[in-house]
Amino acid sequence: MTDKNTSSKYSKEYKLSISNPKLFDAIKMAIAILIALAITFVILCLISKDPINALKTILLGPLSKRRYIGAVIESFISFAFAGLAAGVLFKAGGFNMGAEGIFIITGAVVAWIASSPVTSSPILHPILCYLGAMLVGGILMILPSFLKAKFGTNEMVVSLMLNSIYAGVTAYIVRTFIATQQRGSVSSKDYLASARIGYLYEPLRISACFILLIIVTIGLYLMMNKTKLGYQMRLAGVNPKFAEYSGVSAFRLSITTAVIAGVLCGMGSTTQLLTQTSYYTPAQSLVGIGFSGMLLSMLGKNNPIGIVIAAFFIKYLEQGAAILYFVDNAVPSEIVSIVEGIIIMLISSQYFLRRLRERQLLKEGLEEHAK
Amino acid sequence: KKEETPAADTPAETTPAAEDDGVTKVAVLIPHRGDQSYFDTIAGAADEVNAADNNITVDVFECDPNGEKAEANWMNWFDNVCEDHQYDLVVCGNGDYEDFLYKACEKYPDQLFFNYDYDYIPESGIPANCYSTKCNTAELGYLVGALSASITKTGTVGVVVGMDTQSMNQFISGYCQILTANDVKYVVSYPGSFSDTALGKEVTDAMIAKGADVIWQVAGGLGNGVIDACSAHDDVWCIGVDQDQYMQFKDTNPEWANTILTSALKNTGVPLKAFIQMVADGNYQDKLGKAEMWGIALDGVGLAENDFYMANTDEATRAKLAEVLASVVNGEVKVIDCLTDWNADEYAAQWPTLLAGNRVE
Amino acid sequence: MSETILKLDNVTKVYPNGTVANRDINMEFEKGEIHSIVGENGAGKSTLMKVIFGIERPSSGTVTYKGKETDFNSSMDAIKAGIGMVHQHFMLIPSFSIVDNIILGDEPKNGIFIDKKEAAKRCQELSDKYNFELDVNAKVSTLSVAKRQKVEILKTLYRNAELIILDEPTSVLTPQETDKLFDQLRSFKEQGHTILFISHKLEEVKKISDKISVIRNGVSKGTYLNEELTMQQLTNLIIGRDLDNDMNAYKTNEDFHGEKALQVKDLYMERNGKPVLDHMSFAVKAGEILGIAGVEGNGQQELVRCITGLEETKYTGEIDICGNVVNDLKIKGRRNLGMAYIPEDRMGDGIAGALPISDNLISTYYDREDINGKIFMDTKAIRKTSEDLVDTFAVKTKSIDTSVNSLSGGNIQKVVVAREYNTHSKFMIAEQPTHGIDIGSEEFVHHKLIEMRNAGAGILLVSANLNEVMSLSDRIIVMFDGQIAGYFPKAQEVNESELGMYMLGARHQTPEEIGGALND
Amino acid sequence: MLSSIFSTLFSMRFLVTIVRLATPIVFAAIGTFIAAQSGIGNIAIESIMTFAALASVLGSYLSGSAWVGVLFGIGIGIVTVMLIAFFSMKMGANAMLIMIALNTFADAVAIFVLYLVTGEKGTTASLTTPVLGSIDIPIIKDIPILGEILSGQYVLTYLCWIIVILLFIFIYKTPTGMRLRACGLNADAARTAGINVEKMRVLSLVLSGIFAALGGIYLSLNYLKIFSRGMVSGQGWMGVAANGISAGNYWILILSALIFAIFRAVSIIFSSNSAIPTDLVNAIPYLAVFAILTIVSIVNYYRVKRGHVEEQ
Ligand SMILES: Nc1ncnc2c1ncn2[C@@H]1O[C@H](COP(=O)(O)OP(=O)(O)OP(=O)(O)O)[C@@H](O)[C@H]1O
Ligand SMILES: Nc1ncnc2c1ncn2[C@@H]1O[C@H](COP(=O)(O)OP(=O)(O)OP(=O)(O)O)[C@@H](O)[C@H]1O
Ligand SMILES: [Mg+2]
Ligand SMILES: [Mg+2]
Repeated sequence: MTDKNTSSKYSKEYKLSISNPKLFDAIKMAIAILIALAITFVILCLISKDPINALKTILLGPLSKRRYIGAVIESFISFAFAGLAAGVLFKAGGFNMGAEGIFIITGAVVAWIASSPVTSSPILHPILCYLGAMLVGGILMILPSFLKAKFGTNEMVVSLMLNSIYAGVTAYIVRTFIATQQRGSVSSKDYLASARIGYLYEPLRISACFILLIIVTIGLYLMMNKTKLGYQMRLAGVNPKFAEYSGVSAFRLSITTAVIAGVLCGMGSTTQLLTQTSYYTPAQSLVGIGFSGMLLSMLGKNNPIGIVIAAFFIKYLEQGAAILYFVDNAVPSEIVSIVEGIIIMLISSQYFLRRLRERQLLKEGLEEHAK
Repeated sequence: KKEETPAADTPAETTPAAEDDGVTKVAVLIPHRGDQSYFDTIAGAADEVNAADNNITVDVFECDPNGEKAEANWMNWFDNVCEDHQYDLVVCGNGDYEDFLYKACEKYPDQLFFNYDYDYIPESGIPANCYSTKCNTAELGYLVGALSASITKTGTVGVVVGMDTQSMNQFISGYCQILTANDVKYVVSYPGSFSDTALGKEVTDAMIAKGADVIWQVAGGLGNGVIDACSAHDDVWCIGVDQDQYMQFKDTNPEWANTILTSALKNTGVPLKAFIQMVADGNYQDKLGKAEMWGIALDGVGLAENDFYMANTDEATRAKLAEVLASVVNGEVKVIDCLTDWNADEYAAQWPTLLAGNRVE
Repeated sequence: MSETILKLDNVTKVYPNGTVANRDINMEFEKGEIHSIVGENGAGKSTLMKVIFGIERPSSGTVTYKGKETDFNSSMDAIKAGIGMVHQHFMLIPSFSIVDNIILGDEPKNGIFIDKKEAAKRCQELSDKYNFELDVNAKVSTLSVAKRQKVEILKTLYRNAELIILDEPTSVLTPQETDKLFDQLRSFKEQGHTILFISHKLEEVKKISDKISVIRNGVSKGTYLNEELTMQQLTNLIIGRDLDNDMNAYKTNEDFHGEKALQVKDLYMERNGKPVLDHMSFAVKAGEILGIAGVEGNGQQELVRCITGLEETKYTGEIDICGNVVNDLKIKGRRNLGMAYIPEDRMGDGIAGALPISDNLISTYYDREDINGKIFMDTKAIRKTSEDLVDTFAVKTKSIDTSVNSLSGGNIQKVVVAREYNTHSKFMIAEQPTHGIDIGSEEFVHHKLIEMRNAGAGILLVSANLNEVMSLSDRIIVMFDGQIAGYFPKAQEVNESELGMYMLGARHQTPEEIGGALND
Repeated sequence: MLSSIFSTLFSMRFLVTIVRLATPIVFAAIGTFIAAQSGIGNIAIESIMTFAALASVLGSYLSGSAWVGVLFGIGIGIVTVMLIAFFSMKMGANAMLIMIALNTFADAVAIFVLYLVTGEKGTTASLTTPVLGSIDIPIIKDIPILGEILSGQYVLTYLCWIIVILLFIFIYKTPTGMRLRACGLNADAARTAGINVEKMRVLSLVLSGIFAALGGIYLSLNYLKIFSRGMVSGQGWMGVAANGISAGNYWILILSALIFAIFRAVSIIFSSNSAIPTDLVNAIPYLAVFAILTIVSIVNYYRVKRGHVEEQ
């Protein structure tokens, strides 16, 4: 071993070939998107008179007006929080599907605080809403993880059950404690004006929540990749037995990640309510935000930045398809979901070009071995 | 009978904004089709208007297929239909969405709006560029109660209500009122869903087991389960809701149709079509800023009096019903309306008593 | 009779990730011979066997079996052709009975049903025929490792395999069990079976083989008749140098003032109402290696789990690490007091396979100051530490960013040992530390253990490999049935057969003799 | 009021209700179970049930035969699982992601198709569809108490319980069943025993798709006579949860599915009285399962602590 520059000996290689995993992933993704678009186009041919324009609308429509892209920005934030919550849980190997229920029940907390005259400060009031939802979310998310870590109770089943239970409890709370008579369905009183979150840059509907999301995402990225906690999560996510052997307390870790995920759900829920609603109507059935979050986290490979990008991408697509539906009323509104589904399935496919890459690796492997 | 609310201010002189090319363009925003309830009624009315030869086009937009009720999404849709002044009239409604509608009214003061089903009147009154109507379901329930009372053989009837909400309970406040008054027992069930048909069926079965022989459903898609359960018993009548459900199933599923004596029609399409016509004719001004209840008298609600109903009810029953109808129309009877009569506190205090009336648990 | 049954021509196997595991391998195997294949970890032995057995397809080259070029799509084809394989890692389903494991994939039928009776009968007959002494209706999860090994072999015999591949079958067996296995292998040979035998234990290879082939770095280094080769030549062929076997020569004996690294007092634990640890008391002093010998399943695992803090079942007694009672501490607390632990199941407990080598090299001290900043972990320091360890322990890899599971078994074990070594602990539990690793690596690991001992660490060595226990330990305990059956204060003075008597429960010392283990 | 609840709980009708409500949940449960046996967690049951519920009605309408409708439904179930198999096995996608995507978009896809065929988005009410009936078993139906439960049930309810028994035999008594289980318990071991693991998994997925589809078909073509938007309403998830509770034990699986049905029936009792706030009535089955599962796992935990270890 030469003492000069040891680190280069073990450092990563960067080469411009499909054997380079990063580059390969990018190419794969591009091809997946192309195929997805091709399939979408075929479907559009069946239902639209002007399929080329329709496809163009889906892809570019959101850019045609600032308000469109503003709508994407406004709606993707809470969605991204759901993805981040799932990402944190998955990263540590958990299978807690409780985000759905937490989103719903923290909504009641937000509505309660937002509709009560706790403060008149337009800065403090939303912050109190956030804190309340984060606190309750963090605490309630613990239950499935606690039962799993302590008693080995099936986490998935427990969290699924709790989602439905929380939905019922939320409706009960809203009805009993914060209902208003105005609306026919069970919904909260209007939030006070001080609780609503305003825009920092109205044309693009950028609010403080956007900045919150960026901060949280970077924070999570650093946490997952640079801190001891993130390291513990990686260990437990890949091999829980090894994590235990290494002295990572599975119990503490799963509680910690559950709390973080719950807090993120609380943030998402608060963001959604205070930017997109002015009173809270608890969902009559589960709306699936928890599952959407899981989708995002898988699309983003549990990487916070990837998750946020995926969230934006999906909301962008939804907006594009919604614009198409608006301009071409003959297209059924369900086209939004169908396009989304196709693209998600194809993007998640790993095996595009696998043969080609294997051949390349084989060649390079033999060359190297010969040396 | 009309309940008129004075407009907040003198109505602004609002003219249809779109180019006057002789075609009246209407946009209808509903969350989605297929609720088998009044959104379908609205969409159906829109389709009828389109089909008629009248120089009116109605575009129906499904704005919220997942029922997320996000305000931002709805406001986007209002922006979509309002910002370019493409439409002479923008229609939306339902307690869940009317707040958004009123906000849009404020944002687009030059645009004409119509609320086909209001739950409340804002403190500031109905906006001056909007007309709001409501079909009086309390009266409807009263009528159904009267019919149920007069045809039950067992002395027990029942109703399946999808969700326990104030606007759903509006349907049954008159129902409970008249049944209690007539000393007829009734079962009320809240399965807590508008889609779980299996639950609807079993809930109804349980009602039948308690002796109910006339069962009304106010439960959207779940109501299909109610109809199915009733159809299995020769001596049990079902009463449909919103649309004429006998006609809906007559050709395709006679077994079901033959159990549906009549349906409680919530004719949301009636005020909608009426107002569209007024806009087309240009004589809508005096409606602006108003909220009006469309009750039995205005055909806003009523029972479906199809051939099957005629064939299966006797003269006496129909006469009795006409009497009840008259007493409601001429104000002899005050039908209790749990939604519009009571504020939150009153509702909390009085609804349980009204519901408990002659209820069988 | 020298009929060629299997012939490899220029077999090359490149894994899809670019690893060249075999390159231009030419070999010939004759019917009725026991042919060993030896080589370092990662040399490509298992891969070659997988190619023969149809699990992997060769990237180029041909395999000719019984004169016909094979084109196996899966192991099913190989099995049909009469090849059987006992894999390096057990391929058994623990919750199935022995019968079910054996007949899986080739079940006797009665109509549409499995003919359980017939199956049991056939399996029992087979077991009896080869003197395997198995109750074929027992569940595999209840079996000892040696018995599981037998089940694996029965699986191949059940399918009338003519060519039986055994990939490291002896790594978990006691000497007696190995001898028995060899008797059976010889009888297979007499009945015309051909055996391909892979092992890192060269004495065994010398004992059993007719021919020996050596693979190094994916390339064949030739086939030799057993008689042609001395042990030393063989060693040289494999690792390119000689080995030194006498570990005692490296031991130094400084005085650590009788400090105790570990003290176990009156440890008792029950499972399903039966004692699995039966009032054990012993101590490990600083600067010594205490070996625990015993047939697997006599409480060693439970003992280790109790000491490390991984045991979930309640136990009584006292465990004391570096002078602190640790009964109430979890593994992290015990590690903080100076415990290091090389686990037996390195794939399950010892690594996170999908993570890079660097992550795996710091897992047990990831929170230590030298690799952490105030908030974030110190990436540079981690890389430096990892690179140093990879260098010192000669882990064969291109980069510390490679995921661990792409390393060969020996190199994975080096990663585990390097990590535990780098905790600089006062007390180390080494559980089967050289299981399945090649002679070069084994020697290396042994040296490292001695080095730690010389530096004052107390080491508890738990191993099924008697040679290892005897050559490394200062003192030896034999465990039988959850008890200390024998205690030998001078490891150099005991012999294999004596230990064997205690291991099998034929002898038991008096409480007074055993009391010495506590070292008071 | 309490007495009326009790009298209902112990009435014959209550048992019959349970049998009817159990059918789709049991189908969903065995559908999840069979996939899990080969090592695949099929959580797409809910979407398969939805697709099959619609497809069977459309099939029955198009062909004029209910049984052809059943085949249609089963066919769609198979197509859906093959889609999962294709993406996860051939395209290397995360199977869980594909299944969640399916669930997420199932309703939209079903409504899209419904709209294309009928022009409506709510029900198939506008189609005349032959449906499956129920069966009276000649002698048994006259036996006082038993007759009410055992006779007069829906065709697919009988099929369901027949399948429950046949499936048990298949999984535990036949060679294919054993191989299938082996794939789930140790895929490498199965592979080295010469079993084509991928093929076995596809087989188990196909069975899973068929059972889940039957659950959906039961809802739309037998129990009710119509496809109605959102009619599956979480019954597929109850099957998935039942599988989670079963921990691989077939009869616990069936028992869990029955518990869901029982508490669904209990929630029906409470839906028509004021004993429990109406918002919470729907949560009853979930609450019950949550409570049972938690208690069982706590009891198990303390058993292990005291040194009782189940033989694997
Ligand atoms: N990319 C690869 N290149 C080379 N060998 C591989 C690769 N992936 C897996 N293998 C090896 O091939 C064998 C079969 O792998 P496969 O992934 O099909 O099985 P598995 O991981 O047991 O399946 P499952 O994850 O579905 O249980 C394994 O022994 C594995 O080591
Ligand atoms: N599935 C796989 N994918 C990629 N590389 C692999 C795979 N399996 C083995 N390798 C690599 O191929 C080489 C040969 O491995 P193999 O398991 O054949 O070695 P071995 O001689 O059996 O070693 P050991 O003595 O440790 O068992 C090693 O470098 C190993 O890392
Ligand atoms: Mg090997
Ligand atoms: Mg090895």
